Formats: sequence, C-alpha cells, structure tokens
Amino acid sequence: MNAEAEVHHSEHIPQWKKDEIKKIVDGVHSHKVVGIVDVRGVPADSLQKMRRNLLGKVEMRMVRNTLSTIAFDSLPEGEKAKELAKYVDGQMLIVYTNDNPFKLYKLLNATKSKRAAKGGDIAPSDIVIPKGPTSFKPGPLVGEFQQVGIPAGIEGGKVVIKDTKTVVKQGEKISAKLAEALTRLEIMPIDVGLNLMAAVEGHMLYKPEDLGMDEDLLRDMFAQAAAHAFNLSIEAGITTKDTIEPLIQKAVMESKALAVNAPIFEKDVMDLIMSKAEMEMLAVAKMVAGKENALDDELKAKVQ
Amino acid sequence: MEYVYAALLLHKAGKAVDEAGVSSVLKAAGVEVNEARVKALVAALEGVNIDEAISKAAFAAAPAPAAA
Amino acid sequence: MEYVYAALLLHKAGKAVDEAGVSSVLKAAGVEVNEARVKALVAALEGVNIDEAISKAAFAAAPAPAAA
Amino acid sequence: MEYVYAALLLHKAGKAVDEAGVSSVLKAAGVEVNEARVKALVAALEGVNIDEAISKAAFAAAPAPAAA
Amino acid sequence: MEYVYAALLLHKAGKAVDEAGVSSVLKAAGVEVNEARVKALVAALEGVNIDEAISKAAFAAAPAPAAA
Amino acid sequence: MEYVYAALLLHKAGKAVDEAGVSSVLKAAGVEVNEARVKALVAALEGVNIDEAISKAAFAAAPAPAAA
Amino acid sequence: MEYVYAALLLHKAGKAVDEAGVSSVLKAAGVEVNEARVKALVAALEGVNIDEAISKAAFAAAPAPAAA
Repeated sequence: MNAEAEVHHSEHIPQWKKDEIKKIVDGVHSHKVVGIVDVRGVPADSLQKMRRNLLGKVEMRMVRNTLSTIAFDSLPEGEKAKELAKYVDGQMLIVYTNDNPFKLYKLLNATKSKRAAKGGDIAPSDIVIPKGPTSFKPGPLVGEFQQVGIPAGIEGGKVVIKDTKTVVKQGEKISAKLAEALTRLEIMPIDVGLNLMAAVEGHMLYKPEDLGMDEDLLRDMFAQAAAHAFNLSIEAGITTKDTIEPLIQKAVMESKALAVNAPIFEKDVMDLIMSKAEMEMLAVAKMVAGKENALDDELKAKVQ
Repeated sequence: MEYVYAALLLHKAGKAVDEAGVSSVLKAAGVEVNEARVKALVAALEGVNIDEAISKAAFAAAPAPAAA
Repeated sequence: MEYVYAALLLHKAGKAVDEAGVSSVLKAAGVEVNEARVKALVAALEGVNIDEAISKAAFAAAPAPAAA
Repeated sequence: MEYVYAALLLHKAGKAVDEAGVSSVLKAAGVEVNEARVKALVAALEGVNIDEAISKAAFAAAPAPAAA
Repeated sequence: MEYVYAALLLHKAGKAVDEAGVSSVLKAAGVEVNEARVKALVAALEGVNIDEAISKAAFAAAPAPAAA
Repeated sequence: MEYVYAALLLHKAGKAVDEAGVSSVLKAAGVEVNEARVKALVAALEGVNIDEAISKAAFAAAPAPAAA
Repeated sequence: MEYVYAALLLHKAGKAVDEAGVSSVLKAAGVEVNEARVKALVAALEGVNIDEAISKAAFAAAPAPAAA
C-alpha cells in the first residue's frame, strides 16, 4: 500500500516499473528472508547456472537498482527490510528464501569459486607468493616478476621464488602487470560467486559477518563440551551409564598406582613393583657404568 | 559455550536441536538469549554431525574400548 | 549425561547448580526428570571446583611416564 | 570416588553391589551416605561386567588429548 | 586389592587411613580381615603422599603402543 | 621400596626370599623392620617368578615409550 | 647386581651409601663381598643424584601384559 502511495507520488513512473516495484514489495512480504547479493564479476552464463542450482531454495531476481531502491524505500517505517535500500549498489540482485539467513548464506557461499585476477581487481585478502621453485625456464619472466615485486631468481636452471612475499594487501588494487604475473603463477585470488551483502528476517538484519559460523570450530566446541562433561563426571565421581566403566578404571588405576608407588605388597602388582625396582637399579647402574670396576660384568652388559 | 551445552543437552536427550529448544533451555538456565546466535548455531548444525564431533575428542580421555 | 550438561550450562551461565536449576533446565529440554538423579548430581558436585574439574585430564594416572 | 571404591570393594569381596552393601561400606568408613548417589551408582552398574571393566583399566593409560 | 580399595575409599572420603578404619571398611564389605595385612598396608602408607602416588604413572608404564 | 630391594638382593644371591632373610638384610642396613610388611612381601611373592618379573624391566634401557 | 641393589636399599632406607653399609647388607644376604667392587661402586656413586636417576628411568618402560 505504501508502494502504491509512492507510486502515486511518482506519476511519471510507467506501469511496468510500477509492476516491478510491486513485485519486489510483494516478494519481501511473501518470504521469510530477503537479501541483497553482489554479483560483480559473475559471467551471465554462470549466473544462470547458479540460479538453476538454487531453484526451489532461493529465488533470485535481477532488478534495476533504482527500482530496488524505490521499492525498499517505500516499505513502511519499522519494517526492517527498508534498511536494505542502503545495500543496493553496483551489480546486485535480490534474493528471497523461506529458509533462514544462515542457510541462505551457506547456499550462496557454496556458489563461490576462484578466478584469475584482472587489472583493477580489488584483492579480497592479502595475496602471498610462497617461496619455492617454479616450472619456468629462465628468461625475461624473471625481470617481469621482479618488476611487480616478486622476488624471483634462477636456481638449478629454473625460476624460483626466493622469499615468501605479500604482493598486495587486502583491499588494494591489483595492477594489470601483477595480475598477469599471478596468472602465470596460477594464483587465483578473486572470489567469483554470489556475495550476500545483507539479509533481513523479521526484525533482524544480518550482515555476512553475523552469518559465517565456522563448522570446524563448532565441531571442536562440541568435542570440548563433551570432554568437559566427561572430565567433570570422572572428577566428581558422577556415576551414570556413560561414566561408570571409566570410573571403575580410574579407581583401579589409582589403586594400582598407589600399590606400586607406596609400595603395598599385593599379588596383583608384585610384578610391577619388582620390575619398577629393577628399572630403578638399572637406571642407577647406568649412571656409573663408565666407572672402573663399579659394576659386575653381567650388569655392565645390561646397561651398555 | 552455553549454547553448545544447551545443544548437547537436547541432543543427548534425544530431542531436536532447534531454535525453540535451544532458546527454552537457555532461558531455563537464566541465560539472556541472543536470537541470532541461536539461529546461527542451529543453522550450522545442519552441517555438523554431533555424535561424530563428540566421539572424536570427548571420550578420547577414556579408555577406548570402555567408551565404545 | 544430560544431567551433567544441565549442570555445566548452569555453571557457565553463572548460576548455582542446585536441584531446582537442574530440574528446570532438564524440563525445558523436554526431559522427564528423575529427581533422585538430580539429587545425586547435585550431591556429587558439592565441594567440587567445576572449572578445575572440567579442564583436568580425566585419566591423570595415565601416561606422562617420562615426567613421573 | 568413594562410592566407586565401595562398589569395587564389594565386588572383590564377592558380594552383590547393592544399595544396602554400598551404604554399609560407606558408613563403616565414616562417610555420611547420600542415598541418591548410592542409587545412581547401583543403577549405573546394572548390566555392567565389572571384571571386564577392571581388566580394561590396564590399557586405559591412553592420554587424554581432548582434556588437555 | 581389597585392602588398597579400602585405603583409597577412606582417603577419598577425607578420613585417616588407619588400622581401625581399614578393618571396619573391610568387615562391612564382608571381607575376613587379616590383621597383619592391615598393619602392613598402614605401614606402607606411612609418609606416603597418597594423592601424589595415585596420580603418578601407575603401571610402571603402559607401553605406548598397547595403549594406542 | 627397601623391602623390595632386600628381596631382589636375596634372590640374586641365590637365597630364599623368606621372612628371616628379608629381616636380616634390612636390619643390616639399619632399617627398623616392620614385621607385617615383611610378611606381606613374602606372601605376595609366593608363586611369583621374580626372574620373569624383572626381565620385563629390560626395556627400561630404552626411554622411547616414555617420550611417546 | 647385588651391589647396586644393596646401594639402593640403603638409599631408599635413607641411609648413607658407604662401604660399611653396602658390605654389611651384602653379607646379611649371604653374598661373599668383593671389597674392591664395594669401594669402586661407592666412589662411582659419589656425586650421582640417585633420586633423579631413578625418576628418569622408573617409568620408562613397562610390561604391557604385566599391567593387565
């Protein structure tokens, strides 16, 4: 309705644009989640493929930025998706889904791949050239590498990188010459894919940094939590089906340790006690093995 | 870590580890629930096999056969 | 183990690990609470430094032979 | 841990590890017996082959990386 | 091992490991008490730091590969 | 451990490891002998193949497993 | 190895490891004493930190099956 109001104030907007705007507003209202995706650098055919792959899970709509902005702006005050207008920029599209924003982020992330850099690309992270050999034969390449700051040299008839070096920092522009060198080195620094810039679900706006949960880290945390519970159970003697056997084993080990270390002469541990004594004796014998006549021949043979 | 404990509790109890469950367990423990974190946890669990994760480390402390 | 997770959750949340707390956390998880188990848990944890206990290797008696 | 030792002691002595037995051993040691813990112990031992568990202790020396 | 179990039970319960204590624990477990063994046990533990002793590698070392 | 060394000494010297022998070796070392421990030692060694037990210590020379 | 056993016996008993001590312990065990060896051993042990030597090696290795 607000869209209509907006449209009403903009008499010069042709009907097809009004329809587009209404579609966006309807899309926002008919899905749990709406997001803005940056598709810069994604070739049209790849985009088509991604759209097909996401069919049924994520709906992707390519809309003119101006119309997107008008549509988001037209949303009523207090509607969180209104804020998405701020993220409309560059080559973008709108995505809708009924999954949650985390799932959306994961799905979109899965579309990403790496490509070679072109002059003018912005480094998405520090680009580091690792030290080591290359497959190139000596030639003008060495000079070209050096020109863009790559510490190249020649060793054993091959071009080598003499030191690990960061050639571009995150956020810096990659020059055409450097891009060429990186391509030769088969370094593909540029992310291609659907970059979620922001997503709104209900009253919450999520940015990518809110959405990226590291699954490995989560696995570690679960392992840690389980270890905590286990350790606490054993320390506090909490007897459950899960812990009773380890508790028995702990008790038995403690008993044996006490019997051996005290020592307490119990049949179960006599062999351990005797071998412990023997080991101690051998250890001491070893200390004096080099001294003239300190040990008999049998013992000397054992410790040398 | 509270969120992970809550998830493990639900999991061990044979319940679904969903937003409602995690939130209500946390609330019962007096934790002020951060909805985004709950959502993030539940979403991330789609790709995590909890039993596998805990079997890796948790009971490594125990004698292997006993823990089995 | 649910009971232990409930205790850990309360502890991490800075709450007392008492019968009422453990019970309400378990209930929130949909667990049918066994009062005797709750009592046993709380009793076992009495006087235990939980932070210390959770980080202790469960089988201290085990290896470290070289260090011995 | 005293509860576990009481159970082991009874078992070694060839007695049944039941609530009455555990309680009386603990009492003899001057321990104020917590009934819930005794119950939990006996319940946890149901179906457990204690001799087998004991024999596994020999190999229980594996270090606890997770706990570390 | 009953005697050692009895000693550790007392120790874990925070009680002194003396002849009277060990004897009464053993009796409560239905063990026919051998006084000389009780005396030997108590004598062996004199001056021993039990907590330290039990946390030391018990088995003159579980062989690494077997434990793996 | 002095009791164990006394036993090992007697054994190596080809003497019987009995109460009289252990006591007199200990006395010669100036040790105040505890009869109960001597009895316990001799009793515990009954049926134990000492040569076999100490031959296991041969591995001691190699500190490899300890480092593991 | 009787000589080293005797030395360790004295050391563990908290006595000085000197010629008189080693000789009398050996004699009590029925060993015919070689005085030169006693002298050599006592001299060799001078400056050796026996406790350190023992603690390094004590748990270096152990019989897997024995522990079972």
